[in-house]
Amino acid sequence: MAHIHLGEGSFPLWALALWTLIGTGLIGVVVYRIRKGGIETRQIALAGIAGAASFAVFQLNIPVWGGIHMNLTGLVGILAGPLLGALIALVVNIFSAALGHGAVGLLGANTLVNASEAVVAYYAFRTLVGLDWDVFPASTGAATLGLSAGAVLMGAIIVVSGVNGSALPRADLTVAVAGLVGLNLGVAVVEGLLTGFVVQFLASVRPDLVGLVDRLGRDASEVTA
Amino acid sequence: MLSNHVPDPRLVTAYAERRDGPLHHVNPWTKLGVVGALVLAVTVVDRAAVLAGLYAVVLLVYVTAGLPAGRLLRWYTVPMLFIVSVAGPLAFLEPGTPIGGALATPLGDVSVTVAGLVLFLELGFRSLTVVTFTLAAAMTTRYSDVAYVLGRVLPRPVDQVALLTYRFTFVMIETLEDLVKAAVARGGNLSEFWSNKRLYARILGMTMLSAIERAERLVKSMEARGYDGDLTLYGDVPRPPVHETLLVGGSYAAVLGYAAITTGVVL
Amino acid sequence: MNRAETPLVDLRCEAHTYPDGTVGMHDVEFSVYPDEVVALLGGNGAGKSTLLEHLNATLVPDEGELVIEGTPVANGDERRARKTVGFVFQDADAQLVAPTVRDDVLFGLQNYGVSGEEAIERARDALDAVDAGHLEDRIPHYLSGGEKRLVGLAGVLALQPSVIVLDEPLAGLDPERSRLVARHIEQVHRDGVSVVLSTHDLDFAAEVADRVCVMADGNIVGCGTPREVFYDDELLATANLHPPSPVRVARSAGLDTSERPVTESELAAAIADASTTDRTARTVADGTDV
Amino acid sequence: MNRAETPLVDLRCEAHTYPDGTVGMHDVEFSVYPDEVVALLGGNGAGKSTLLEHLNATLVPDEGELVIEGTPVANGDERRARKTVGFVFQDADAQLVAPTVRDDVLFGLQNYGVSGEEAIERARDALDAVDAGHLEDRIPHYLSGGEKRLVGLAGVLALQPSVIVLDEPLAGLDPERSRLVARHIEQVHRDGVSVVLSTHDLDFAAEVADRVCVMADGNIVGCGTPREVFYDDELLATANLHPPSPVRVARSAGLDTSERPVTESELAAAIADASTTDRTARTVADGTDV
Ligand SMILES: Nc1ncnc2c1ncn2[C@@H]1O[C@H](COP(=O)(O)OP(=O)(O)OP(=O)(O)O)[C@@H](O)[C@H]1O
Ligand SMILES: Nc1ncnc2c1ncn2[C@@H]1O[C@H](COP(=O)(O)OP(=O)(O)OP(=O)(O)O)[C@@H](O)[C@H]1O
Ligand SMILES: [Mg+2]
Ligand SMILES: [Mg+2]
Repeated sequence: MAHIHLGEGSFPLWALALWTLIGTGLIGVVVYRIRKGGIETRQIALAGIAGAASFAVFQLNIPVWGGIHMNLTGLVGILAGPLLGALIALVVNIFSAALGHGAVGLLGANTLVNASEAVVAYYAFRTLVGLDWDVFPASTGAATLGLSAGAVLMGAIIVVSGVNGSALPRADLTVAVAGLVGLNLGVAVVEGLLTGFVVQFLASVRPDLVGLVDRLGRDASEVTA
Repeated sequence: MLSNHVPDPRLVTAYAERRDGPLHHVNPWTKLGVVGALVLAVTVVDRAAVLAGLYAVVLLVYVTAGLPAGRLLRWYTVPMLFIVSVAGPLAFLEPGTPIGGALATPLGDVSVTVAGLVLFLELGFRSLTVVTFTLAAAMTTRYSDVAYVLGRVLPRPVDQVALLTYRFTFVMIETLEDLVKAAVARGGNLSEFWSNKRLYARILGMTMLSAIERAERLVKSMEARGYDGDLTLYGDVPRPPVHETLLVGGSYAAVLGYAAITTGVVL
Repeated sequence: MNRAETPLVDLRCEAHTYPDGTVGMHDVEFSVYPDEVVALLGGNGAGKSTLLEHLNATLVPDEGELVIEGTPVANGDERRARKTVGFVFQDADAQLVAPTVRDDVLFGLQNYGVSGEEAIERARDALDAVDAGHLEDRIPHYLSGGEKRLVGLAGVLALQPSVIVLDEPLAGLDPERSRLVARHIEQVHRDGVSVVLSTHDLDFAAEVADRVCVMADGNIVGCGTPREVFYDDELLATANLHPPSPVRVARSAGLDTSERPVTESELAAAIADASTTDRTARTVADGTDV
Repeated sequence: MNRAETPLVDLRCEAHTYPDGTVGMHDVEFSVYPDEVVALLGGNGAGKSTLLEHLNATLVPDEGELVIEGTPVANGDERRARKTVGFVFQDADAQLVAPTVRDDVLFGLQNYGVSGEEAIERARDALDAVDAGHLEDRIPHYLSGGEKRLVGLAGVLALQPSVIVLDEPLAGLDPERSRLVARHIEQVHRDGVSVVLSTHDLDFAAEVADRVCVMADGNIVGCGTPREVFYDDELLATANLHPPSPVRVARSAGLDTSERPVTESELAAAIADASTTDRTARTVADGTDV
């Protein structure tokens, strides 16, 4: 439940079209940049691994508040960088939608939410590490921040779209959605903490994976440049 | 241990490869087309009764395809959670006639309204209709066909990432499952999160680590069999036969027609 | 088997069906008695791992019962089974959950509420017991296959279970390390722990086991002493097995009738016996020749 | 080795350093000639897998060269190496890339442009060749360890390479399937394919290999025929190895001097020989007795 994936048919048709368009635009830009910068087999493989991790970890039921599931989007962002992170968000959403976790029609909206989580987590992590934070607090903070950003964006998307078939005024809808976002912020903290432990562990056991982080970061910024 | 509220991709694949149900023989493109039509339908249809009927039809398709109904109920948990978290509050907030007695709270009277209940049901039917069909499609379309369709629909390099994600998911799940098993076999307790958060972190960390390494080896072994960054799309999903094409075209026409009529009526 | 003692572990499993519908094993009754080494043999996919994972309730029968030290294991009571029955998995990598060897061995102890000095003490003892004390600070993930297996064994020994289950303990080990692990298994057994193991190495089974059970198609098709089982061609053939090499050699050299050697040392003794007789004969012959 | 033919594979590797700084192997020269079976032996961590993975350019030397059929493998030309040299990895799980057995065997074929009926035909033949035809529709992740290995082997056989490299082909296999794989290796060899394999099973190496190379500490410390290597105690000891069981039995029974048997059948013959001699002697003795 860490990521409220909006249910199928929740939005009116115009909103569905809008988010699909924006989502497609985002992926288009990402694909263009990656193609321009070139990509190695190894990086594709890493993206596949990160996507699979994010997808598989969803199977683990974490017994907090009646059970939450994670997507590790923050971790994915930190490990794979913003560009691959966005692609992974798309891919994971496609597979999730096929298994009833998310929505086919809202792939655009959900991809925007998850991509923003990965991207924010990545840049927050870079910044915090740049400020000489330790790996653990930096990754915990970054993941929490990223996931919170995602939750807020999700709330905004719902409020802008309005719920299909609801006559509720936007103001009241905003109140309801605010409650939902608040709950998600709590989940963001749990997942942020776990992400922190995982990144710390990876950094201690396989320092070269941190090297991988660096290398990918460089590759990504080269692509961006 | 692992959640049984989430479909296990291995189980889904096992059903898909069985190829013994009627839906197994339907062309994958047709199934994809129907998913699109259903998404469109649940978005534009705004009557609870029609939505309920649509859901009933899809459920019937699921059951006649020979797929497990009991599991489906458990798999509904996650989509229902999404519905409850969005539509739950709305059921109370929606303006309209309250059902039963109102509950007095400091914020004023709170109760589920008829409109709220209807909205809740509508959202439920919308979501479950598509979920049920995509699950049915996933459980009746073989791996190579899924891979082919993904490769056709997605642009480079998204298709490659998707194909590898698909493959590595199995590795990840196995790794995760093995580690959970090993931890539990030595008395590890996964029932209380806060006092075991380090264990969770360790399991996740080890999962990442071993899966990364397993996946690295997997890439090596794929390269040893001629892989060079391009997962060849083997098999070939032919175009759907005429009657299936007509079915898909028909369903889009029906949805659009319905939308036109209802909109016309509204206008 | 016809013993007076209560078995430590007593499993009855009508069937175990995996989620995809494969029946991993069926109609199995299996007991482990105090102070014995049982080897489970059988072809690939015969159901050995499936059976072993039932012994500590990692898997549960569709229909059936697991009784540990006389008390049935109820739903929710699996911890008791896991405490009594230690398990070393087939895949050494999957066994190790902590970032250092010490933490890994401590892991189980902490789960059972042993902590502080005592835990560290017991962890160290367990590592020493398998000659792996020097690995304490290493990262389990980067140990060699044999080292991983020793650490996995230590992690289970530290919990002082009454039964240790080892799924293919020698898989992937070189002969020297195999010998080391085999020696440790014998050591553990001498310390009064029952051992159940699966293996494809029949020579190894012949060396260590008191009792051998043969599985085929998810079923136990025969049990007995190594000498009974390894000379029972029909039984072995059902299970895709061949007799261990000492038996084969004894056979083809015509030494199988009397002593029926199953281990190398028994075979060597049998040959030596035979040739002593021969030498005596020859000496006599030589004598008469002169 | 002193042969007229050009080797199929010729590797010179000054060193291979893993990313974490471990030197996996160093100062190695290794060639594979047409129509031979080479077994690579050595303890855990000796560098066998590292060497083997160089043979098809999965790994590349820090400094050195891989020559395939007379032509050096340039950067970017690895596909040629991989097509000529088929590889079955040590870890069966890592080998299987597709969710069904059939798709997995087809995977390599399709990468090399074989498709349609022909591909399916070849896949089926390869599966049948290792007696795994019945697994065709199964999901690799649900197979037992041994079944996975057979499928991995089939996936490479289907590609019909000139050299097949097998990293521990028998690990986890039951005796019947081991024998099957061994027989299949011999079959492949008779069909003119060279085979390079690593194994911890010295008895198996003695059965199948024309040439045996021993590794220790990342280096090849000795090469020769099985008979030369398996009676060279000093060499074996450097590499943490023990002689195969026929040699040990022959030794302890005092049969090692003349024939020096290395396989079971040779041992049995030697024993039979010895007892024939004895029986002759005894008959003579008996004769004089009467
Ligand atoms: N997780 C699983 N899901 C589905 N089927 C399984 C699973 N694990 C094992 N099986 C099947 O159950 C049967 C018994 O498998 P098991 O692993 O117990 O055999 P085994 O005797 O341990 O074989 P091996 O010697 O190869 O390890 C086999 O047919 C196998 O394919
Ligand atoms: N990916 C890796 N990263 C770092 N070191 C490695 C890696 N793979 C192997 N090594 C190291 O290289 C050395 C040689 O390993 P290799 O796997 O070649 O041994 P091996 O002879 O195949 O052993 P085994 O019989 O256990 O399979 C060992 O010291 C090992 O720890
Ligand atoms: Mg097994
Ligand atoms: Mg190796």
